[in-house]
Amino acid sequence: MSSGNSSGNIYVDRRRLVRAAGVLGASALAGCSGTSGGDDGGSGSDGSSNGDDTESGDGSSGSQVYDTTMVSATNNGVPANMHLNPIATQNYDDIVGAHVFERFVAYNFETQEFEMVGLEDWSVDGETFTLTIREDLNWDNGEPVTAQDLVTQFRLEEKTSGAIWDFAESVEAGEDDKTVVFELEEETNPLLLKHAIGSQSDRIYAYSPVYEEYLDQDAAEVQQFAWEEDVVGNGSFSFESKSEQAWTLTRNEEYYNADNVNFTELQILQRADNSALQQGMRGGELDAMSSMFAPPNIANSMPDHVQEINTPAKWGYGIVFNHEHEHFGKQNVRQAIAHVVNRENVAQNAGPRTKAVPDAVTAIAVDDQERWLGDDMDRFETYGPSASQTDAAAELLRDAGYTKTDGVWEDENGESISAQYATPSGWTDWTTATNTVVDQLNAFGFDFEIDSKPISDFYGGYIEGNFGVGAFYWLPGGARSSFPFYPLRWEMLCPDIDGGHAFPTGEKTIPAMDGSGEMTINPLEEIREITSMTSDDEATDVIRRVAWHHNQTLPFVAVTEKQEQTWISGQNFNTPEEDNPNLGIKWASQWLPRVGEFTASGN
Amino acid sequence: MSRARDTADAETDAEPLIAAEDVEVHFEKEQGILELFDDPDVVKAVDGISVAIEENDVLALVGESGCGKTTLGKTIIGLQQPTGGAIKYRGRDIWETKAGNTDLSFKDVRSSLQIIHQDPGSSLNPNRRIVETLAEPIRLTHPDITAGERRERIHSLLERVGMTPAHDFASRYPHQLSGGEKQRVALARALLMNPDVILADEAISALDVSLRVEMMDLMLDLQSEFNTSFVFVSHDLSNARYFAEHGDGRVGVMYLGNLVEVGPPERLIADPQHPYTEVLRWATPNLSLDATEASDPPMRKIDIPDPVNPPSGCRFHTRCPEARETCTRLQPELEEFSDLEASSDRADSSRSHRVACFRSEPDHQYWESSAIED
Amino acid sequence: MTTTSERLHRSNDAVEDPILEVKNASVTFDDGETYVLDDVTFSIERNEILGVVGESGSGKSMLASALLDAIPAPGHLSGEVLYHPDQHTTVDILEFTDDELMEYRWADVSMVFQGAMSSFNPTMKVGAHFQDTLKAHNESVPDGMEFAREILSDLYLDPERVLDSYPHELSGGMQQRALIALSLLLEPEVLVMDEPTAALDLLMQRSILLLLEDIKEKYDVTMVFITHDLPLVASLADRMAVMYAFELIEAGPRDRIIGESAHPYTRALLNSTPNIDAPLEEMQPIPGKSPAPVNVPTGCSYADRCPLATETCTRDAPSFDQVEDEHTVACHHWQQAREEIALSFAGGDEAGRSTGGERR
Amino acid sequence: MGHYYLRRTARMFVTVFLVASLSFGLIRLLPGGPFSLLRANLLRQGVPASEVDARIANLQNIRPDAPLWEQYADYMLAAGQGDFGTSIALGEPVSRIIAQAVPWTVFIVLVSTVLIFVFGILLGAIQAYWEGSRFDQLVSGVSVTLMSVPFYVVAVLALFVFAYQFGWFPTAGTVGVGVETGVNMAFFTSALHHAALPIFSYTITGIGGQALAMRGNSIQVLGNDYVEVARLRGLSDSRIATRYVARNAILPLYTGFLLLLGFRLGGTVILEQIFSYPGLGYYMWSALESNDYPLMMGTFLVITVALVIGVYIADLTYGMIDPRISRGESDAY
Amino acid sequence: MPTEADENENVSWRSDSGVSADVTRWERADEFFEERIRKPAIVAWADRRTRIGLLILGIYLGMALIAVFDLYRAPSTNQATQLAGPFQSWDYPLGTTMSGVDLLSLIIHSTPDILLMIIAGSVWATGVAVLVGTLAGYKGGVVDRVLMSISDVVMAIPGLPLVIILAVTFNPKNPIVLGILININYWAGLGRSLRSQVLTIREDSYVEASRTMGVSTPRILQKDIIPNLMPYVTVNFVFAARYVVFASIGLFFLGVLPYSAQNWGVTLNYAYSGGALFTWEAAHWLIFPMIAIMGLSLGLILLGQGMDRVFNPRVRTRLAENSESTRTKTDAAMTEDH
Repeated sequence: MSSGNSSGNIYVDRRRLVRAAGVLGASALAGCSGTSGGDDGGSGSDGSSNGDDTESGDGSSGSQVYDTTMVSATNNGVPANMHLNPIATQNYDDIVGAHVFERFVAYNFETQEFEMVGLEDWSVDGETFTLTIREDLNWDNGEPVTAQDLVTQFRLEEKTSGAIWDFAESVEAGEDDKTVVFELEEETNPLLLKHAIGSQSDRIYAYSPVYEEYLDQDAAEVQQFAWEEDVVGNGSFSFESKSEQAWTLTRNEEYYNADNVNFTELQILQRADNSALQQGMRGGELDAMSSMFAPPNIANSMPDHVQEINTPAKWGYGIVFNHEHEHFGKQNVRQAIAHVVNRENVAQNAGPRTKAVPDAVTAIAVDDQERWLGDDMDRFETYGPSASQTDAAAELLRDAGYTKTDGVWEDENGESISAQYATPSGWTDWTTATNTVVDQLNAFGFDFEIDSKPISDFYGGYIEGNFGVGAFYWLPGGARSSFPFYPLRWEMLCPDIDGGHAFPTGEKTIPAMDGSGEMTINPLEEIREITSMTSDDEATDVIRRVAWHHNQTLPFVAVTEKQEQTWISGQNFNTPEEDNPNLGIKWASQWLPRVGEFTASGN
Repeated sequence: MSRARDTADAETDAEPLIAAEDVEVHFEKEQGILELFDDPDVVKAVDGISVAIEENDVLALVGESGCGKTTLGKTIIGLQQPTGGAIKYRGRDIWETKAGNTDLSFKDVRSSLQIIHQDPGSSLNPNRRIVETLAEPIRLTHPDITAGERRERIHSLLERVGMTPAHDFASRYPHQLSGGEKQRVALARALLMNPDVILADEAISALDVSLRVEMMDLMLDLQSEFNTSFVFVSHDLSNARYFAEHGDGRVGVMYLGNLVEVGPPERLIADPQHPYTEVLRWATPNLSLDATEASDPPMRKIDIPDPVNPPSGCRFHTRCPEARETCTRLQPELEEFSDLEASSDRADSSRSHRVACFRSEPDHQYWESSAIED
Repeated sequence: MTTTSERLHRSNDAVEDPILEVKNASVTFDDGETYVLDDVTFSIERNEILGVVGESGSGKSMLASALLDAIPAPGHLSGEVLYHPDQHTTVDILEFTDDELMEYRWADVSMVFQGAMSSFNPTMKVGAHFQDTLKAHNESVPDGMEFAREILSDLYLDPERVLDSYPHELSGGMQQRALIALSLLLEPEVLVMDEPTAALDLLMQRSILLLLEDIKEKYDVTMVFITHDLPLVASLADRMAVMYAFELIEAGPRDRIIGESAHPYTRALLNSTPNIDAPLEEMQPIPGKSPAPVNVPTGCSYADRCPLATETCTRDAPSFDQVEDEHTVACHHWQQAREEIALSFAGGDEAGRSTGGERR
Repeated sequence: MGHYYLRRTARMFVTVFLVASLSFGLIRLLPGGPFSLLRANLLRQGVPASEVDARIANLQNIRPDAPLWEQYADYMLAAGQGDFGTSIALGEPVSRIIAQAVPWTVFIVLVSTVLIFVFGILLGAIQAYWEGSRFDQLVSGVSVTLMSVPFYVVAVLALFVFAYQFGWFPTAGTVGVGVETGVNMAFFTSALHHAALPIFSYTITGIGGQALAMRGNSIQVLGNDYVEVARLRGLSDSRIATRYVARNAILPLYTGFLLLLGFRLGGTVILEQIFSYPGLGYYMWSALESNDYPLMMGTFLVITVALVIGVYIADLTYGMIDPRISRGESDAY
Repeated sequence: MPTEADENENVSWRSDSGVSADVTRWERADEFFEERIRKPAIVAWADRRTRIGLLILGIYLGMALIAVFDLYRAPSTNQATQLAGPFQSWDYPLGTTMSGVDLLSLIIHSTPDILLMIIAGSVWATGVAVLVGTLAGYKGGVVDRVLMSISDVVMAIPGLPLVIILAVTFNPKNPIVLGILININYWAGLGRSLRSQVLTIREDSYVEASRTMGVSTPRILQKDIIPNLMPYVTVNFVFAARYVVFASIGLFFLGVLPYSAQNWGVTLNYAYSGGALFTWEAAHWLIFPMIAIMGLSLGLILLGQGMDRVFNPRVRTRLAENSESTRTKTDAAMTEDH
């Protein structure tokens, strides 16, 4: 190996070597000596080793393509039961789809900016939203991806209430083959439009010859269509086959960035169990895996050549209240709880390193708080991120008419603040967090009992409003959660549980942001106004007001935010430096190969 | 107590204590769907037997294995429901009483009829000490006496049946007793119920020969003391004779569900009328030196026929050395043996000698029919 | 022939052509101090039927097992068991190697246990037991089975039916006869039968006994018949031996044992037996209980039950006295016994004038 | 005789019918509708609520709102024809999923149960033969220890050591990637290779109990007269050991064999989870997690039917194996 | 033999007049203690397996008592440093979990619930089995057929899947309910085999004798039938208990059962997902609960193996009265000939 960008490259996995040698045959030696060109993003060319490897010679304008298999895994289900129709209700394996279908744009969590991918450009102009497809984006059968394909896709999504249709009125092909134009219902905040198609899972998939027929049918038809054969994709890999055990994808030679991909095959194994994934990474079975949680001791035990990449999930453990509950309907009680909970402590227990703690308790993700709240951030109540502020909590409770007897807080009727604290069984990091939270709260004088329920039961209880307090995620998750419009609105409506927490959304009077007097706010009305605000400044102001409202009234108590871990192994591949900006795009395991940052090292 | 009531009710005294009236016990083998239309396999364990037992009576039933003597015994004491005929206790049908159709309490009937089993090994609950086993009948008959008194009674009865020191035996488990001792405990258990009748079902057969007389003596002693009747079931004619003769009772000989001869032991032994009784007599060992030499058996086959399909006519005809053609067709009735000596005290049913064989009727067609050739 | 004690000589010299001799056989359990067979010495004459009588727990089953050197596991057999295949050969079976023992058993001396049901493998047909035995001794199976059918017929059994049945499909009497046939399969010289008929009714017992006599004649076999039922064996045996408390106490020709028994125990045993012809009053139980193996009294073990017991009896163990030819007894007072204890049945020696032993 | 088979067969069908009805009722008891979890999952993936509702509405091809008895009738009629409906989560006919899962589960359960029996009987018989010996004591100790280890503990450890640490065995799946299903060496080898650890952990924890049972039975049989008589008859030790002792000692274990099979079938829910082995238990668990009623009922019913058939076979054959049982009254277990 | 003296006593055992009770309550209590407690205890203790089993179970009982009386602090998050190793500090001798819970206190405070669960489950399983088995076996007829048909069906339902469905349905938290739930259909197979044993026992003469005396059916079952089933019942009680341990912990491990209860299985689950299987620094987190599980089942099995002797009157008398060797030897001699 040349220049050695990663110490991991020193190690040669015997198994892999054999596999490579098997095909390279007699030229294995030559390959070894001459791979210097393979590691730097495909820029170098090396003709010395591809004598009998005609395949690689064909597709990649002279650059070396190794007969190497990249191995990753899916935990979505048995491949034989899964398919590649992204619009289907169920059993679409998005982990595989991400390799097969190109995305529109990519949101970089580092830079907090969108990067163009399948689109060359997007623009908002009054009541039109125009998308321009990359000129060289082709289906893997060689046909170009056209505006017609996208129009078909969006029209189908209209039937299934795709996100963009919250704002759009119609979609048509633009002037040329590569332009798509939405007519909007009204002038709309561009960020909302961009987030509507900019999530990691929004893909360009509707190959017209396959999907056209569904335009005239009910939505159910296309939602039940399982695309398992003759899948036509446009991503860096093409669907080859699937079995009980694995998906097999091959390098897509028609891909515009095919040069970046210098290996022939991508295998995606079926692994149900998280430990299986961890061990797969540890033992060298897997080369990359996205969104795989590993506790610190496991992470520390990974070989050196395994690289961990963290990206915020915009999702995490929070406390949800039933706002109609006799105790938790009281703002003071909620605030007391927020004060008592030591968020750092919870993060430490539930997953050190992978759990971030918000400074301000409001519905804005950790990394986005500074950007959106700016100078006002200091005004926000922190509720003590790394301490149990029991004095403050005690004062709040006393103000609300509670007294502490024998270490337990009681109301006027002598009843303790007791409740079953709901938590989903099976999510172990959550149950750990719940244990910690409940321990803290009970130590302070609440009377909680943990009520762990199977997942559907857990949701059921919330949806029916049949709870007092419990664990629930306080951010909806995904790239769009980085735009506070979404999480702020989400905390109030909480569609995941049909608003089962009964948060009152009318006009309210709360302490003023500047610490003097009071202010009146109708948070839901105000947040709605953002949809039509085209300027960021305008929106920022609204966001701060609503965020302040959340900070004071606490629809939820934000406790931690999850960092998602992606793992790549440098055992057989060249991996990027830790500060490579590409690592901010999810998921590194899917993104890096297509940008040439994850290339076969050839040994 | 049944006894107390009996004296008050003079009328019932006229009835025998137990009367079996034409009793049949047929066991039907379980039938399946495919055999619904076949004739069911029926074992006629007891087939039309009438016999009466008086107060303080002894009836010894003898016969070989499978002749139905145990079934008859159990039917007499109400453990086995007859499929035909009736068992009457002091004139009331036992099974009607159980169903609540008579003026007697079944509880009284039940406690009046007791049993001693053959196998000493299983006659006592291995997990209960003797005192516990014997406390059970007292609990039933005298529910309100104190534990101390109960123990007192148990000890004195144990001494009475010859198990001394009583307190030592009382605290033992059955496996710490010899076979004879177990049978004594079983006897004591039965006696504690103050029964009217005890069925001794081969109660001494499993004991050593040398212990049998002792056990029989004990039973007989207690019989007179307790005013109890015995139904004594045995395959050994000499035991039956000993017991019946001492108890002043009768011996009944059974063969394949039928009573073939019944009478006072001394007459039955001295002058057996039925060929089968002869066979049993032959089978009984005799110590007289001149009789010890085994002679050929007075029968034609060793094995008893299958009771599922018993022979027609006289059931013994397949083995009977005297059988003639008539025997294969006609079944002889159990009738008074017309003997001058016997007819004189005919009124006393317990002294009568009855037999079911054509040979006891001098002018029966049997004598005309031809002999059977094997 | 070497002898180790005087007793041995005296009790034995009656037999002229012994086929089996047991000398000073003892069986101990546990510590070696618990005797369940205590220094027993006797002989079996060729072609006789020897009846061994004793109460339950008198050690008679041990004696039977000793003849095949088959004492169950924790027990230990000492002494000598001499086998004379013919008049001039003598072997001590206790010296046999395992292979020799295997050959000796069943082929030379075979055995019938009490409870035929438990002697057959419940999951094998009766016929298979015969075949197994033949194969084990390298005999020709067809010939052997032919012979088996013959024996079965001789025992009044339907050979085909019996051989093709599972044990539980046969009645008790049939099983017992099948077992006797199995024991005769290899034409043994000696057949040891331990309570072979105890579980059967009298009629069947007598029938089998009758058949045994025929068998003995036909197959030229010596029989040892062990039972607690003295009258039963009396009709069959040529010679009888009486055991009491793990010891042999009297032996002699059948007629002498029955008619002129010398030991008080034998006489009491005879008198305690229900007998069809004897006057009822004459049947008396033997008072008391026989001793357990650990506390066999010193002196005569019968002393504490014996009406004639004197101080001598409780002090000294009696040695064998010769009553007459071939009739020996181990009792200090046997002459007195014959005078004072009357036999109750017809044909008993002094039947007429007896008043019987006291009933206590 | 004949009627017994008829009656027993009828009883089997009645049992299956009742169990099917029971499973129908049981599964109706489960909390939450079949879609609540799907809904939550989609919502969590960031799919907007309106779209989720629309997608779910399109899935309502079953009749969850029909009266219960109609659902019951539908279910029973269809089940009678081997049609368990379509899996909600996987969108495939349940029967097809089960058909591909059953062979693997049956393979693991059958092989491990047979192994348990073979080894357990061998060990137990040897122990009984040398009762009290050092070997006996050692094996007894090991047996008792193995009995106190749950199979899933062994499974987890075996997976860690032999699959992850040493890499001797695969960590998941039924056959290797790219191995063609069919009658060929590569397939069998790969299948065996994948099944080795599950079978191992199932077997090792079961042998102990079986060995102890066999030991106890054998010692009991050894005490029987017929063994002593056979020895006196001069039969060789091996003949006595096999035909007289082993056979009679194994008989009582025979019905346990099939009961054990049932326990093992149930245990696959945990085992297949650990080894990511897509058999019946694996699908049952995943169905349960996603409230996939049809798939859950299907797997449950198939496991049950397998068990009922097992017991049925035990009943029918026991009479043939043990001549003492007259077939008319054999209730083997 | 009966003597004159006896007869002169005028057969007091027949009279209805009371004889002074010479057995005091104390004597009866003493006898009860002797027969029901001391002798069984001696027999139990005489067996090495039972002894070890009892010792092991004693340890668990001790832990349960410590937990119940709060003699050792309750587990709580952040009571110690996270993932401290075992045997390094007296404050948390077995080390701590990733959320800083003292592992020893976790194990100790899990014990009461687990013991309750085990007892409930095995009492339920054996209790119902004994009830069904004896009733069906003793009564016969329609009762028998109905009960056996029911157990046929119940038996045909595979245990673990059924328990999973029930657990998800009812989400039981009470350890007693949980124990019963896990063994919900365990009784069926056991009931069947008990029934066939009852069929044998009811043929024994002493049962018929009791019937002849007019002893009530419940009392016959209680005194004559069930005591003879006890060795078998005890062994199966232990097996049922072991099944509760294995199944419950397996299900906790799988995440089917509610997490709120402190339970070794839950701890195992946390440890497993916390990577304890794969790294030494967390291994103790997995190892100690495993030891707790296996120790408990080992204790149960050993106890079960030895316990059948307690119910065997022969063993009991031999061991409890070995001073009276005479009697025992008589016993041995008595069995020798038959």
